[in-house]
Amino acid sequence: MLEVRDLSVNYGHFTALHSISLNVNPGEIVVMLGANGAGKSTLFRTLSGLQRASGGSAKWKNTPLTGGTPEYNVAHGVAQCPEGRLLFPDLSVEKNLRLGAFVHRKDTAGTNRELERVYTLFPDLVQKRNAPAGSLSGGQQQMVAIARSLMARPELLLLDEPSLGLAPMVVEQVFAAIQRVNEAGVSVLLAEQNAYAALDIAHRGYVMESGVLTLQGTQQELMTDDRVRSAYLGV
Amino acid sequence: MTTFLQQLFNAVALGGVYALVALGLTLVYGVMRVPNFAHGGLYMLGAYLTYASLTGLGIGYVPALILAAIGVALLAALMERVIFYPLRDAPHVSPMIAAIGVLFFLEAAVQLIWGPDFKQIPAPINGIVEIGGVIVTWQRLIIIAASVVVVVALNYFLKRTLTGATIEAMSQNREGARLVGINTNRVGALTFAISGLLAAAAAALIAPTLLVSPSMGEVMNLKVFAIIILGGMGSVPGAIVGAFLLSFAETFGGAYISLDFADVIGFAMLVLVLAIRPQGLFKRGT
Amino acid sequence: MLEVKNLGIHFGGNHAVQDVTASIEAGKITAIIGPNGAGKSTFFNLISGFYQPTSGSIQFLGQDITRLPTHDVVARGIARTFQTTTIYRELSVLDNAMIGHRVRTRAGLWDALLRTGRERHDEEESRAGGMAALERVGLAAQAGLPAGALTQEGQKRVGIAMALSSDPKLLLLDEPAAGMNPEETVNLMALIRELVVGGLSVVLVEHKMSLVMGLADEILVMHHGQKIAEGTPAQVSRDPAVIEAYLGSHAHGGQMGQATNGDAPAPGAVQLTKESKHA
Amino acid sequence: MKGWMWWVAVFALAALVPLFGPSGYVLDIGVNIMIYAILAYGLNVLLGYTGQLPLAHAGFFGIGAYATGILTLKLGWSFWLAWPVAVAISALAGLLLGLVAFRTKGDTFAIFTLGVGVIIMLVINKWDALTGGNDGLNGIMPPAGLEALSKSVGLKLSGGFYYLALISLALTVIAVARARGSVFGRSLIAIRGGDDLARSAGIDVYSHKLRAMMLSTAIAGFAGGLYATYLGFLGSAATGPIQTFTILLYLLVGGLGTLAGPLLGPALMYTLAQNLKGLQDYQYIVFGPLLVLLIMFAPQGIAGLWMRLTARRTPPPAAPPTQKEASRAGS
Repeated sequence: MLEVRDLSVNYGHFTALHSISLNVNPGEIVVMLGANGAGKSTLFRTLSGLQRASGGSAKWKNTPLTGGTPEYNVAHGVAQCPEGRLLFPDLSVEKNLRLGAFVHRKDTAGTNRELERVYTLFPDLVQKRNAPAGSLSGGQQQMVAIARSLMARPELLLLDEPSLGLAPMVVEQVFAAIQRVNEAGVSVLLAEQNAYAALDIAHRGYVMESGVLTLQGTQQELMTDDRVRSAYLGV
Repeated sequence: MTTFLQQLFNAVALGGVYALVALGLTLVYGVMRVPNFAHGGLYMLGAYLTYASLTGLGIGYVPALILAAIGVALLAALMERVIFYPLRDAPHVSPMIAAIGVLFFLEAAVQLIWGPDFKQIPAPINGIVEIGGVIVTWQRLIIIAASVVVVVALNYFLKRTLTGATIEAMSQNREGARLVGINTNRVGALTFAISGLLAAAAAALIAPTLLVSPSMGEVMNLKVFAIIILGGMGSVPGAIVGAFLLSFAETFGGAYISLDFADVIGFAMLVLVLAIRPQGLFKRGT
Repeated sequence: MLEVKNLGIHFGGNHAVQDVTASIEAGKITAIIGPNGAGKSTFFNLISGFYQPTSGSIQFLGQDITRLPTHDVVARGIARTFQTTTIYRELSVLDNAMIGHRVRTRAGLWDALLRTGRERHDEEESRAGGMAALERVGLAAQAGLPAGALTQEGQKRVGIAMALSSDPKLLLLDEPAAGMNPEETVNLMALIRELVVGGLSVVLVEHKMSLVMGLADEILVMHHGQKIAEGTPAQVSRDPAVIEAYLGSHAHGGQMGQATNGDAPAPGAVQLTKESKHA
Repeated sequence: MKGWMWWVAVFALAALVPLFGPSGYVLDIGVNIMIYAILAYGLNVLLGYTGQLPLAHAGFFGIGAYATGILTLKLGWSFWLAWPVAVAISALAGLLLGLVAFRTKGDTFAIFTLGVGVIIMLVINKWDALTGGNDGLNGIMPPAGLEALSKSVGLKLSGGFYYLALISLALTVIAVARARGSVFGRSLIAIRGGDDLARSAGIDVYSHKLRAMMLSTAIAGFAGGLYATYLGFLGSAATGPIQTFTILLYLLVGGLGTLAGPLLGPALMYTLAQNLKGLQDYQYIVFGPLLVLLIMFAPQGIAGLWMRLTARRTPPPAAPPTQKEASRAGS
């Protein structure tokens, strides 16, 4: 499981994450709620190895996630689907996906199998497989981004703001897809601004405000807690 | 008409060489965002290593070409590690200035080792062929054939292999590349190596048709920069199109306007294009 | 004082800001809020002249400023700061402030070379303008220090002083609290209030809701590049369209009273059919 | 000791040199250093203060030099008239380049200007009728009256040239110092920190860049005119990219964005190059890596190092002089 203990991140003098502790159990979808700028992305970037921690630790099973490089974390079962997708816009969808399996580059057969699997998860992508990723609609690009991170065959998927800039209909599709991914056995830590939609599919959740976790609970508890709303709207 | 065809052959051969040199430069720019002013130095060194392999080691033209290409590739990768990598977060003028330092060092070093005089590299196959009334030297045909082969091979590498895809991926989204587990440091060094390889191969190809001198890199440097700006910095198809645009402008401008001003025409074209379209002909989306 | 009519811009096919009509009143603090990717920053860049709109118009104090270059917009009395603390760290605090006063001076290269009366006068005035701005943000005592030696909060204030020394009527603050710790944020709020009491009008883009709700007189809410609501903090925070924009709706029908799936779309709610990639 | 007193002392000392009857060789080195220094001051206006890397600088040096040569030789103008006209022509050429080049930024600006630099050199090299082409321009006369003036105070012509260069250098330093210390100059420093920041501070970036370019190229042309009359002959080689890069090296060694750097760099590097006689042709074996090491480890050059050292030795200053800015362009 993912165990984060007293994790802190400072940018110079500014404390973006203040001694965060949380965990994600195998098979869970855990949602990280909070307004923009609360520090969710910093947490995700730290867990994926893009950002160095200033203190504390994060482990997936027995793999430390805070000391190494993104390569190391991906190879050890933790993949991030980043905010803003960060696709390779001029490469075809399929190439984006194959690059997602870069850490398994020696195992072509496995990658091909995985490719078939993500195509069944995201059937819309099949007919777009040869189109440049940048030419797809926002929702489809988000699908490609999720599929790309799945190609690394992660045990834990870090999903940062998958609904960003998407229309409600598409958000629904994306969340349904996340649920399918989870049912296939992948644990998910999801950062979302779209709180209610995220809570619908999550088992548990945390609320982050200004780099501190202020609330945690099960889906039901958070659904009915007014403090979730105030975390977003300030009142 | 014959003159025209003659010029056409010359332009294609020259364009092939320009393309090889420019492709490396544009790849490096795409991946590292470094305008490598030392690139012409690598090209020049490629010519000298070919010369040294031919005369010093007494090996054949093809092995000499390969040896030179490998040598320059290694040097380029080293350059990336030692100079450009440490400068990645410096102000953008810093890597440019460092590259200028490398260019002059290479020039001076070559001059110290091989002397300032022109060197001549004998063509592997002498003589000429006549194709439909047009007389072409074998070397020009070799240049055309070889540059086609290299460009196709490069294209295959970039489009069909996973390692090649990592180069494209990194130039399109650096952070995205890191997140899928690509070691961007290694890709950077690899891209530099490829750029050195292409520059040296181009030099070895064209060397038998001209005189080899320490300053040959400077002019080439300026031309390939003109090419990749024309094509749009970082764009692979842009580099190829730009290379042929320049070679055609030079060859036909030289033939029909003034031989003296052939070089000026190329740069004038650059200035003109940039004045109208500062982002180059092929704008890349990043 | 600032009237925006049907303002829009698209990058390629992507409508980052679409058909926004709004008016910003003098002497108030107006906050522009919205979820990530809502087009706030783009809107901000449009009114400060950084981007040229593809449609609509902007009027400031009755004059059209729609397509003026940034420095002309500043000259008309609209100054801005940046989200990240962008100042000249290697220059002194006073120099930073004086840079902002440039728009009120006219001395050029010849004046510099010949040390004309205008040069001396403008230099004097820049110094006075810079110092006055530093006093407004409480940095007069640090005028001689290199700006980079100040705390993060101090550097933010330098950025604001730079904007103030252009003598603006309207100050645009782009995420002033970004990168600031809670206690610094409180100080900053006090500073912004003081400035407004002193007669300045302020527009700010901000994510930190505690700051926005505690500070703003008026709030303009954007979502998917469009304005979805405006009003006082109390009005806006009760607005169903805003709540939906922020917290989303339930994908499969909601259980919470307020943000139900759209049987009864709120007045002013937009038709969210168009997808927009965030700019 | 205040900043300007250092300068007075340096110039006073330099002015004493010819009085001790040094060899022509020493005076020649002095004149060359001063010409390079003037050129470096011009480059510093754009690169050091405004943060733009123009790689056509030697081209404007060439325009000033050739304009002086052509006006005096072909039109028979007096040097004293031709020189200021040449400066104006260089400034105007700079304006023309800037109008187009400043539509681009960063790398593209550098490479674009490099292309223009090559064009200038090639045109000078190929336009035989005007510039003498490969053969160059020969027989440019010393300034009228300089020899007589020198004799009247007991100096040779070389001494006269030395003083002419010294006065030119002093004028340049004064002009650049005034430009830097002005309302205008502060705006250039603002642009160095980034176009967007400067724009939002209310600065008309394009127009300031253009004027900086004109000052820079006018100074280059000023050095060029002096060079033409001093050397008496001109070749196109001195107008090309290599020359630009050499000045760039000198400037970096001395200290980018500082007032002393453009003098220190040429003084040190030119003298060094003269003393590495055996290495003359191969000087870049040393200078190339030096350029790399400088940009990597001491991007502020000698003047920057000196400032850092003195800043550390003195107790924390209450109000450091505003001119003490770092050379880095990023903000």
